[in-house]
Amino acid sequence: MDLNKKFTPETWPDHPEQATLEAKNKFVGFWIFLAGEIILFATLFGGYLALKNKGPSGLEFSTQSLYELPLVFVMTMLLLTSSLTSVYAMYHLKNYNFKKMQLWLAITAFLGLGFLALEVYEFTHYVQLGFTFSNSAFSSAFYTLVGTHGFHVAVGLVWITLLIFRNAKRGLNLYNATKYYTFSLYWHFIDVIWVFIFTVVYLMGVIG
Amino acid sequence: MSSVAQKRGFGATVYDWMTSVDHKKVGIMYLFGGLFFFILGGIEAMLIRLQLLTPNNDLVSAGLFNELITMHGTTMIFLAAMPILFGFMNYIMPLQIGARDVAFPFLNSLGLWLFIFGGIFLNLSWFFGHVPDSGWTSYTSLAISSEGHGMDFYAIGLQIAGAGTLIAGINFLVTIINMRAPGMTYMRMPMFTWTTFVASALILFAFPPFTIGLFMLTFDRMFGANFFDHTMGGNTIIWEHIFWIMGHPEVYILILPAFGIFSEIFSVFARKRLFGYSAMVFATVLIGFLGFMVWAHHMFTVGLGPTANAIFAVATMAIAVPTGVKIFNWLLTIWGGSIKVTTPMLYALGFIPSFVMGGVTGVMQGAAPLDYQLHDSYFIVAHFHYVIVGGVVLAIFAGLHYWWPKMFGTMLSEKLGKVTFAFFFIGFHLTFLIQHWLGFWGMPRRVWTYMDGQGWNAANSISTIGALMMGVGFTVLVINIIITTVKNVRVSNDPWEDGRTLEWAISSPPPFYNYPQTPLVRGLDTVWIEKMEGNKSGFTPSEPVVDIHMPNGSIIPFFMSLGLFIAGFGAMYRAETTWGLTVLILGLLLTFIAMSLRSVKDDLGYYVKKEDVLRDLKSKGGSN
Amino acid sequence: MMKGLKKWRLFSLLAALTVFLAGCGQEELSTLLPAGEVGRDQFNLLMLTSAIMVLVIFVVVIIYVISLIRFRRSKLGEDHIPEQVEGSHTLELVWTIIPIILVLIMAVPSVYYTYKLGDVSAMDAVDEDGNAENLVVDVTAKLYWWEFEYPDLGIVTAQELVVPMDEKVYFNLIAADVKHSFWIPAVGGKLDTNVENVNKFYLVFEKDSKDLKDGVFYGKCAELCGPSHALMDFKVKTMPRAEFNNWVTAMQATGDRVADAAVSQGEELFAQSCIGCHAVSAVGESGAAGPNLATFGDRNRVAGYLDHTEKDLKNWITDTQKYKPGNTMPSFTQFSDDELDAIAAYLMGLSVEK
Amino acid sequence: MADIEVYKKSAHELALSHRRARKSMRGQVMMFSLMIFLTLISFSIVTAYQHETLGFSSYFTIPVILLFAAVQVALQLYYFMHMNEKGHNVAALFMFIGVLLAFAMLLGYISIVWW
Ligand code: HEA
Ligand code: HEA
Ligand SMILES: [Cu+2]
Repeated sequence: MDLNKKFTPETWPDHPEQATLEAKNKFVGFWIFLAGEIILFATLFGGYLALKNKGPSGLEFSTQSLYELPLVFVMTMLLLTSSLTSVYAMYHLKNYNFKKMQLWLAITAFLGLGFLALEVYEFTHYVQLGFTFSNSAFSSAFYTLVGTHGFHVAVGLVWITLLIFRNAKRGLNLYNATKYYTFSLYWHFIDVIWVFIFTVVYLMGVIG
Repeated sequence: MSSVAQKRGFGATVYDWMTSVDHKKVGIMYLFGGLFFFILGGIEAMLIRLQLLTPNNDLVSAGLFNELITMHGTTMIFLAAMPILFGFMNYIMPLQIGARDVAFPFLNSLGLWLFIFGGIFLNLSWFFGHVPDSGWTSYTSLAISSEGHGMDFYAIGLQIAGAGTLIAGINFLVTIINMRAPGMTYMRMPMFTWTTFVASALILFAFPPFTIGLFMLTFDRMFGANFFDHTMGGNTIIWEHIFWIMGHPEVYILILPAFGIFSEIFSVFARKRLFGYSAMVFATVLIGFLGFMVWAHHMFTVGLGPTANAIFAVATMAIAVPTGVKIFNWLLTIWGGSIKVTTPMLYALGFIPSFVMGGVTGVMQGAAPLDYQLHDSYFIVAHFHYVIVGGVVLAIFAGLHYWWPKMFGTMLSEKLGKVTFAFFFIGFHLTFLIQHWLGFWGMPRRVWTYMDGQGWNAANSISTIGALMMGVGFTVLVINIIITTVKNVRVSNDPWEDGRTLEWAISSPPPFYNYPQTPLVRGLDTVWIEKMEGNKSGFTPSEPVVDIHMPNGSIIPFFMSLGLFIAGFGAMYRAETTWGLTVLILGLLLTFIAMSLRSVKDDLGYYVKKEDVLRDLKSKGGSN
Repeated sequence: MMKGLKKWRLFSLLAALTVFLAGCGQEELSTLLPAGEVGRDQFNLLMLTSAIMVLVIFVVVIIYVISLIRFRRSKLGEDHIPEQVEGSHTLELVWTIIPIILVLIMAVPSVYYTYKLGDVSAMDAVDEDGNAENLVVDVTAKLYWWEFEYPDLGIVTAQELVVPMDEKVYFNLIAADVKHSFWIPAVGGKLDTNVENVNKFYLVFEKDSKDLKDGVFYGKCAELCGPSHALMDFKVKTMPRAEFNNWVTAMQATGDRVADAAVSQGEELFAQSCIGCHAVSAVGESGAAGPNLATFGDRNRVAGYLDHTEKDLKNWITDTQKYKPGNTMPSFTQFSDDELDAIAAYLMGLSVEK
Repeated sequence: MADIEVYKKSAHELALSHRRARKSMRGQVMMFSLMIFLTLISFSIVTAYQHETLGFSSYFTIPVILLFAAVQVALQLYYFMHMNEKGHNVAALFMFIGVLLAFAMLLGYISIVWW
């Protein structure tokens, strides 16, 4: 593919993310990868549900005493909103509006960063209470499930930052359009997982 | 090709292979990497059998014996059988669908290096003197309390190799979905391609749980987590579930490609279309699906309760039905055919009775109340070696003989091939048939020795003699390979003369861009169709000769894998040394930098000029 | 002449019989010679499934051999091109339906026996006086030895399980350290001893172990548990109910047995060195660090697998790691030969049966 | 690849495709508000349950919040990730199998094999 090929809004294809064979491969491959991630998280959820509130005799922490919904609510809002902003970015990708796309992606990254900061705050808070990773089977399962999600967020942040800076000079082309598109898929998927985390871990945890 | 490589000097050649993203070279590296580990696992098997030759034997110590069985099982399954099959998939599948490469050549190379570094990591345990010793299943109460770093080698080594496996699986899936040549519909794909597809889908869904399981094990052992420590509220049964959710599909990941290889061989050497092709496809998919629903049949004696046992028992037995469909379709393929007993065909013919015997004992184990007696006895050992050796290993040997001319342009000796078969096949039945009775007679598996006077002596000796015969057979195969390579008699496109699938329509070995022109596929067994219609080359192009786009080689996959390899040691020694943490971080950093380089650099590949392709075509005598 | 022939016939019959019996393994540990209801149920299932499997193999091999004979290229000629058949729906239907039927034939008894063998509802049944109706044994598997507690009878033993015949004996199984699995091949198999929960099942013993070669059934650990997994054997003594009751009474009578330093040198040494881990009274509860030795003199094996002689016993005491690598008993090298003799004599005298 | 056919849209076509994109974007925003709404309800009923204000039982609350979660996920997949558009057959197939297996696995764990 000729990298220097400059497109205009008129020549930009309708589905830039699938315009070349390489792009199609990435597109399909990434979806398949996400299908594998479903099972990965299902295993984590299974482990968490089995070990929820399980610990040595005299376990001091339980889901009900630990979780604080207001914080989780704010985190949820941040992540949900970032999902919308990345939709906006893709909207501009299709319209061949590079600047706006970068802008919306930057906003997405900031929201994600906010989410991650709150999660770090939450974890340190718990640790200060004494609910450490080694505290009980419950704590291990909790940190591993929520932490794996958090790790995904962090990876997404690094990924998008690299993309934004890498392409700042290059502008949009068919080579990097797919990269942006797969990032957005990834980001939505992280949101999907979070929906289950706030429901199954936090909300159901508070119920008991 | 090889003469060019020789002129370039040794270092350059090595670098060329290390950086190669060509699916054929990657496939060959998978193949030889896997064969290397097969020899390791085989030597371990020989030691196991020698230890059990006589009662109260002390050839190896109790601890060493446990290390041997653990490493034998792990090596054979994850580092030998699966990679060798990946080798075939990599080399053959793109050729069969008329593609020029896999969908992600870079990731293909990454998967290879992850496998190699994972395998090396695991086996370095021998040199560190801390070897995994809790069985390949690593049930956690034992794996958690196992001292030293043995189980850490297991957890991290398999984690690295497993990542490679997952990547390879996704890669194959996308290749098959997106890169089929014009006319190659799903229902025209060769059976081996189909089984590759389903096996890859199994990998996609089976390996992520294992990733999590291994992380839990790693965290428990190295980072103070409590998943499996029951005094802290943990639960060891979680591990058993996770392991078998991977473990059972894993055995179908092994056997399905083996089925694919045999399907090809049967129809070629019976000169007959595969009987009931669509039923075969359906059965493959069904086996794959059912494979996920039966994992608890390895846990009948864990105490899950009668309801769970009953459900899983019935589900397990159900797998006999689609597998039976396959067996009978093969039988009907050779029925009414024109059977030529070449070496590959010999293996295929040996496979049918052997695998059926292994399969039916599997169904017996599926009967839960009966499994209460059979579980963890030598009957199990007999069952799974019957399906694995009688199915997978025979398929590997068959595939080696069958595709060797395609991959290396020279034929393995048929005579030596048959000698190998005779030794291996007889040795195999001698080793494992009698083990069914050892199980009935109350001999548990994984025992490092046994007392005299329990009536097991003769049977064990017979078993060991059989194992040694297998060793002889395999040695003949190695000799065969060496002799063939030295003689180096070149062969034509279609040395078996009855080739039916696309790989037989290009030269042996194929040029690095595979097809000068993308082929046009006109039906199942397209080459056969062409040949029957008088087109000797078996090939109809779907496009004029044009410039061919090829990916660039890259050393980055090597360094990404190396980084994880280094980080593994750091993680292992983090707690007890001062340098551990640093090494962990440095290793991860190396991987990360390599990854970033990859994503920041534009890598657009290059073009093979039309003129060069035309010249290649001419120098081959214009055969296609 | 006639006579010679007859003799020869008899001999060959005998030979065939021994081969056949050898094919069934040894009575004290073969699943093919079941000595109780559970094992017999499982054996019947084995026969049923084996018959079906032999049938399946037979059918496959017949088709296979015929096609191999009939359709060789050497017979058909090098140029023969067979008809390229696509398949046959009828045939495919046949070989789908027949296996389904065969599977169903196996599935029904499997499910039935799964529930039957899993039924432990009578375990906690008590009669009017509040006494347990059935014998319950709590089994604790520890690194390379087995502890058997009879909670309703107030006694504990180790390594040798003693049970009455012809009644259901219920088991509670658990492991104290890592996972093991409890298996008496000749009587019925098998249930894991997990670390985190109690598993329950029952067995029925229908044969008097007196008649066996060693006078005991063999029991095995069937789950890899460490270096000495192979040596984690135990033995089972079965006896009629009346004899069992006598045994229980004798066991209960050891309640005041203590190792009295004043009685003999062996007893004194035992009291100094061993009593911390090993009890010599069978009355009490499970949970000791070492096996209860109240019945040591009655046992069949030292450490579960060594011959039951003073020599082996002394070897064991002086170098436990050599005989069972990884076990938790320290080696006692400080004893002189005389002292060892004394301890061995004392231990061999610990008996409830004599 | 080099051989991408570049098609130049006419001004009219361009306007049309922009209009379509805007319309679909409006749909996305709608879906987003629906998601926020569902989240709000979920949090509120759990808070209500927590404070025992409305007498919700957990047998009511848990299924409802799980249902809402499932709806949200479907919205994400079908709208934000465009699974409703064509060319997503393979993606849908694999996601479905993934969800199915995940569901079977969790169901198996929770109902029959987990103690
Ligand atoms: C390639 C590997 C492979 C394959 C293909 C299979 C195939 C099968 N396996 Fe096996 N299995 C293993 C590898 C494999 N297995 C391994 C490695 C272990 C042990 C792991 C460990 O513990 O270390 C194991 C253990 C194992 C167990 C656990 C035993 C225990 O530990 O207690 C069970 C129990 O149900 C089982 C069942 C089956 C069944 C029902 C099949 C079926 O797929 C077989 C189907 C095939 C046929 C039945 C033959 C052809 C059919 C016909 C001709 C039709 C007519 C037939 C009938 C109607 C019966 N296997
Ligand atoms: C792909 C899987 C695979 C393969 C191919 C094999 C192959 C063999 N296996 Fe095994 N095996 C397992 C997977 C496999 N195995 C697993 C999973 C276990 C369970 C482990 C556990 O309990 O945790 C097991 C366990 C196992 C046991 C039971 C151990 C125990 O429970 O105590 C035994 C015992 O007989 C055994 C024997 C053999 C033998 C004789 C072979 C033979 O077929 C090997 C044939 C190989 C050769 C013949 C190559 C030999 C090489 C040479 C002789 C050197 C020559 C070198 C040159 C010429 C350069 N294996
Ligand atoms: Cu299985």
